[in-house]
Amino acid sequence: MRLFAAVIGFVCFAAVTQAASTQSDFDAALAGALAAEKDAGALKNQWTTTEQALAAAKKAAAAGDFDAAVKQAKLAEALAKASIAQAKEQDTAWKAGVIH
Amino acid sequence: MLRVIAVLIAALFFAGARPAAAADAVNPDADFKAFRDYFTKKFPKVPLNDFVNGPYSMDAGLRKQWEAIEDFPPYDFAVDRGKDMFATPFKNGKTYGDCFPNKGIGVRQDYPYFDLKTGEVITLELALNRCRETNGEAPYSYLKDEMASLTAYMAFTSRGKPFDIKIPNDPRARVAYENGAKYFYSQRGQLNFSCASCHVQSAGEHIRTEVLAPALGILAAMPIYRSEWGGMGTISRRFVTCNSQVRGVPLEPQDENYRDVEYYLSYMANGLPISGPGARP
Amino acid sequence: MASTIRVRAIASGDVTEVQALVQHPMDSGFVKDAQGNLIPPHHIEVVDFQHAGKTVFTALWGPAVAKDPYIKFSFKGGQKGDDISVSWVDNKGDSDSLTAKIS
Amino acid sequence: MPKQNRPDRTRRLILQSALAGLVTGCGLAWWPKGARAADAALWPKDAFTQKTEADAIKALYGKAADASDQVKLDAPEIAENGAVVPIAVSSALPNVTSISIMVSENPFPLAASYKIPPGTSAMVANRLKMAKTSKVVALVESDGKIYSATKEVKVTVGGCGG
Repeated sequence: MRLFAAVIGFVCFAAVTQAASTQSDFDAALAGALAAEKDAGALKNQWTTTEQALAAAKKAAAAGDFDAAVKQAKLAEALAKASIAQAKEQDTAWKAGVIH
Repeated sequence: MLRVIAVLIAALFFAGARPAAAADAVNPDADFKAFRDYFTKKFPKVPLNDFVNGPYSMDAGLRKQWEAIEDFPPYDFAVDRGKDMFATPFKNGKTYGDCFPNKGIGVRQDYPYFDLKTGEVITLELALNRCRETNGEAPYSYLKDEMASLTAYMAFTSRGKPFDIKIPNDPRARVAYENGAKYFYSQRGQLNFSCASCHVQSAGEHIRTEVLAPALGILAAMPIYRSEWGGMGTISRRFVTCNSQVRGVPLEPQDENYRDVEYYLSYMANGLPISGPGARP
Repeated sequence: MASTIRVRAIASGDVTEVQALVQHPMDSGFVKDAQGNLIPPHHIEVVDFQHAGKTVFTALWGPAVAKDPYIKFSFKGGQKGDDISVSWVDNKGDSDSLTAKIS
Repeated sequence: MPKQNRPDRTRRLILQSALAGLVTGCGLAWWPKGARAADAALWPKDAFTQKTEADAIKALYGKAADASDQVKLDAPEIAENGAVVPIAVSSALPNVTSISIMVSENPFPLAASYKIPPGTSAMVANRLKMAKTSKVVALVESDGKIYSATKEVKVTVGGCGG
């Protein structure tokens, strides 16, 4: 649980960082996000919010707004990583919730 | 941002609200007893067999509206359609009944079962589509429409029969059961809720006007006509909806994990009567 | 095609209780589809119930009647075995009818 | 009240539905000679398209309604879902010729109106959609006068959403 809270904290942090960006910044950010989301998919633990951020990133990039696109792609990557951390934590932590 | 913080708070809240924990291996018999004890102690006024009526077993105002709707329930159309479908042969002359014990009548309570030949959990919905494919027909969507009509009819012919789910003495069956329990208790989605967060720890509590259904017997009323959906939905639809509501990307209907969680929940409901099809808010 | 109408009419003494359920979308005209376009209103306007050649009940419905609408009423004079006829017409001119026996 | 146990209820449901099957099974596809089919011309379009309850009552009856404890309105305190709210109206008033139901906060308040010929009981049950928390008004026409009863029904899951 603590680990998970820390990851969530990271998501908060990641969401507020941003800088002026280009197409190649976006390509790199998107590649990172897609790789993380693919890993989450292998664990069958994707989040709908990751998918939404990815869609928003692509939409912003298509409109030429690379600042927004990079920001959304980074958010997607952070969310995907949080979902991976959740899956890994729950792999054993679920037992704590079982009714005994 | 606010959303993320809300999730953090929710996560901490649920960490504190869990029942007493123990990390022992899964034991179906002990699980069954503990699960039942938990709900009967939490809701001492609800008769055991009434748990299959979900939210209506624990809220008088909702129950009255439900009884008014049960006077002439909207799922009647699905039951009749399912009956017609059962009576209509496939192109090869076979029928649904040919794929099931007792021609498919009054057998709902035996599903899902663990198939020792293929080493997997077979749900009623999966069995129906496999029946179609075996007979050269295209499978149906698992979520509603035809599939819900078929299961509505099969549940209707099984009303009152107690769930009779068996875990054969085979390590693969044990693995499927444990995987089902794992899926049920694992927190998922950005909201970081497990199935149990809502239907065990918070069962009986209100979310807006809805009352969260207790996990005990929750599948007995399936398929259901949900006012929120404006139509029928299957067990597959229920699982898919649950996952999206906590902001998790749902799995494919009849994914192994969904079948295993259905196996786990149905085993927990052993002895409780089939009440489907049902009507829900 | 199966009828869109279900009727259950039960005589008890000299009173017959009638319940009916009609399969109909009853689109209000205020709900949007997946593409964000308003779904135009599509609802039953009139339901007529007849017994022994006489209208015993008329329902006039707006778009605020729930999907797959339900109605219950009762009238005097029906006997077990009598016919009860139901017919509806909607705002697009679609209609259906059914005659059932009082039980 | 919720004391029924499931087996009893189950039997009741099976019985009812078997009966329904019987009744509809006996249903005939033909329409009896001489019987009129539902006539769309009966639909009071003007009343159903008024935006306020007062205007709808006026369009429907040409006069205002008086509150009366002789009108019984059965509606839930809290609707389980605004898409399907069971509402019943009955009255012991004499010579009732119609019953109507308004949902004040709906875009068009008039939801349903029922004609009650002589010999038909002054009782109706139906299921309505409610967009949000609203007053529900039952109107009963008796001896040419209009009587009403009002109840507030809370809705948090509106019947207008998808």
